[in-house]
This record gives sequence, C-alpha cells and structure tokens, in this order.
Amino acid sequence: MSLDVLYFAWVRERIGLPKERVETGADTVSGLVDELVAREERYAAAFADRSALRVAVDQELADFDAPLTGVREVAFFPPMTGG
Amino acid sequence: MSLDVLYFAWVRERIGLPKERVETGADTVSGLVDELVAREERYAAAFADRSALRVAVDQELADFDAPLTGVREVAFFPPMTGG
Amino acid sequence: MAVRVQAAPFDLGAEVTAFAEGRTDLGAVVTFTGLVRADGGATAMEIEHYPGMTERAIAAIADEAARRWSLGDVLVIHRHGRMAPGEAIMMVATAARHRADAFAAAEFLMDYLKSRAPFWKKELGPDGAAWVAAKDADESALERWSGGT
Amino acid sequence: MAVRVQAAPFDLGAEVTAFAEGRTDLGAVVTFTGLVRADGGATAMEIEHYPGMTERAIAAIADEAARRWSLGDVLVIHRHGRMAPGEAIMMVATAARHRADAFAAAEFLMDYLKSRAPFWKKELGPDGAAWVAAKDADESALERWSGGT
Repeated sequence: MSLDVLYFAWVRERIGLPKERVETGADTVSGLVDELVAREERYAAAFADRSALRVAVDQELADFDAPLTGVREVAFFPPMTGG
Repeated sequence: MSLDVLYFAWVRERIGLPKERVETGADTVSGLVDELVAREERYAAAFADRSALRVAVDQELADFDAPLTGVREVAFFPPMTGG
Repeated sequence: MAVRVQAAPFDLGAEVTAFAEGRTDLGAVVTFTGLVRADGGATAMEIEHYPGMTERAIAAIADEAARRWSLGDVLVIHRHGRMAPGEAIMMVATAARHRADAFAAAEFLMDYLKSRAPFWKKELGPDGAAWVAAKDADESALERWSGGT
Repeated sequence: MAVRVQAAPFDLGAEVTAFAEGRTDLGAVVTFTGLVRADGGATAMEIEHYPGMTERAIAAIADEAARRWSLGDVLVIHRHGRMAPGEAIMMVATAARHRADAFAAAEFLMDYLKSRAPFWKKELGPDGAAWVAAKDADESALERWSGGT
C-alpha cells in the first residue's frame, strides 16, 4: 500500500522535506517508522527518540501501534506548542 | 460623639434616607444599632436581622462589635452583589 | 494598575486593545466582562455603590491579586447607575507572562469584586423592581483563595 | 461556535466587541489572548501548523468544552506564520450565563490548544532560530480535566 507521510517542525527539518508518498508493507505506524529509519541516516536521526515524537493518523492523534489498514495519511511531529 | 451614618440598597429604602448625622453614646457598631432601633419602627425593620447586614467603618468592612472611638463614618448595607 | 468606577458605558474593544498594548514582556491576557441578562423579562439593571469606599475596596482587591500572582498589569472597570440588557456592567483584565497567573488573578478579582466591593444590583422587570440577593455560592467562592496560592 | 486558523493578524478589540453582541441571555464573557514575548531578545515568532488537521482538532476541543459546560458561544482564533513581539498569536472567547462556566471553559480550551492542536512555535532571536520545547507543565495541566467537571 502507499500513503502520504507528513513531517512537521524539527522532524521536517531533519528529514528535509514536508511530505512524501511512501510505499510500505508495514501493518502499524511503528512498522512504517522502522522502514523509514532503515532508509537513510536523516530518518534515523529524526526518529532516534520516538518518545519525543507524536503521530497523527488521518489527521487524528494516534499511537505508534496504530494499524495502517485503510490509512491515507500519517504525520510525525514533536509535541505541540500552540496557544 | 457624632458621626455620619450611611445606608445603601434596601437598608436605605427601609429607613428612607441615604445618610444622616447621628449623635451617639455607643461604644461599638452594635450599640449604635441598638440606639437606632429604639428610635423608630423603620429602623427596627431595617435592622431586624443583623446577620443579613454588612457594616463598613470609615469605608472598610468591619464587624458589628467594631469600636466607634475616633470613627467618622459608619455604613450599613446588605451583602454586596457587584461583578 | 487602573481602577475606574463610572456611570458611563465603556468601550470593551478599545479597553482590551489598549490593555497590554506595546508590552513585549507579557504572554497572556485574560479578560472577564459581566453583562446584564434579561432574566425573566428584566428590562433594566440599576447598580448602587458607595462612593469613596468603592475605588478603595477595588484597589485593595487588585493589590492583593498583584501580591499573590506575578502580573504585568491589572484593569478593573465597574459601572453604576442604570443599564439595559446586553450592556456591559464591568470588566477585569489581567496580564502576565504565563496564562496560569492571568487566569487565577482574573478569577480571584471576580470572586472578591462580587462580594467584597460595595455594589448592589437591582433588577427592573415586568413585576417591578427587586434587589438581587447575594448567593451562598458567591460567598463560598472566596474560600478557595484562603489557603494561599 | 467559530474556529478560525489564519496567517493574518486579527483585531482583538473588534472580535471581543462582536462576540456575544446582542445577546441578552449571557452574563459572562471570558477571553484569553496569547501574545509574542520578546524573551531573551527574540525578534520574531514563527508558527507552523498542520493544515486540515488544525481546524478539526480545534473544533473537537471546542465541542468537548461545549459538552462539559453550559456555554452560549465559543470563539477560537489561532494564527500561523511569522509574527513580531507584542503581536497576538491567538485568542479564545467563551460566553455563558455564569462566570464559573465561562472561566472553566476558557482554561480548558487553552490547556488543550497548547498541547493537542497541531501548532509548533519557533523563536527567532540573536542566536538564530530555535523550536520552542513543550513543557511538562503543559502536559500535566491536562490532568486536572480528566476527572470530569
């Protein structure tokens, strides 16, 4: 399956792009991260500490063990700092 | 001694005036109230339930047992309802 | 810190805009505005106050708020006289570096203004005029501040 | 209920004036405004957001506030992009019959917007640009709402 992967704030800066189309065989968000980390050092750097990251699946906050079935969009970012 | 006595809200309405100069021999606010109550029915009506009243002595909230020595102004009114 | 007691309406938008204007050390502004409700067909509100004591009592409450929290500025405006449903009765504004201080100070100011500043509300409606009774809830609201911050 | 996410500045005074205008069933309006601080000589703030998710996340937070408290109206405006010290970043406004609901809902909205709406702040200053780190205090602020109201 393929889906859109989005990056925000310093995750976007470390990976060097805001959005990409990803072909994945992963069942969960965690599995997707494992595939990305295996690609290149910049992904490994961005995902080095997963506890420092948040994830949204189809624009809803989710956990790293969320399933990817039917999902169109996954986003990774640091904890939010709005308000 | 003589002092200014002020009435607000329904206390003012029951007594029928906002302010008067009072000659008193009382030592405390309570003593002053006793003197006023003895004067006329409208004072007795206004002070019937002292627990429903608040008092200010020289423009500071006080208790009914506050002394009157050196005091220039005493005010009686119901609980405040500002804001 | 500014305290104003007045019969005239005030321009809420202008007050809020001017408050904390030009300050770059403040991150949080909280305002509270009290409005006249048309409860039970009420047609007007009349507020009596105690000239002389009123400003002093409000200033003492604002000073206490400034002692308890780290505030950049405080504004209190309270009207007296007659006003129509929908009109603003009063406002408080607090500014601070952080939102917790601004919120706590604004709530503290409101709780104390309600039952420690010398204002009395009278509602005018279809059945005549009636003094608004103080609520037990307003008195007990003060208790939460007695343990300090 | 209105939610606006925009790059343009907003007119705080005009927003506050228009909010709850003409309503005679509401006695209490609370507003919070977040301002850019010039901490450590910061010269600008840049806010990134997640278009699409942002409005949805804010609307969900506002809906939850409306479920928990009796509110007459809610407004949330949050900017993104670059802004200078002293400028307003965002505002919330809540209106209710009584002040306790308006205050609680405004604080709830702020606590959730801080750490559940997809915004990220970057401070630009004399030493370059730095992402603002989330505070543990912001996360723990959410806990006070978990026991219901």
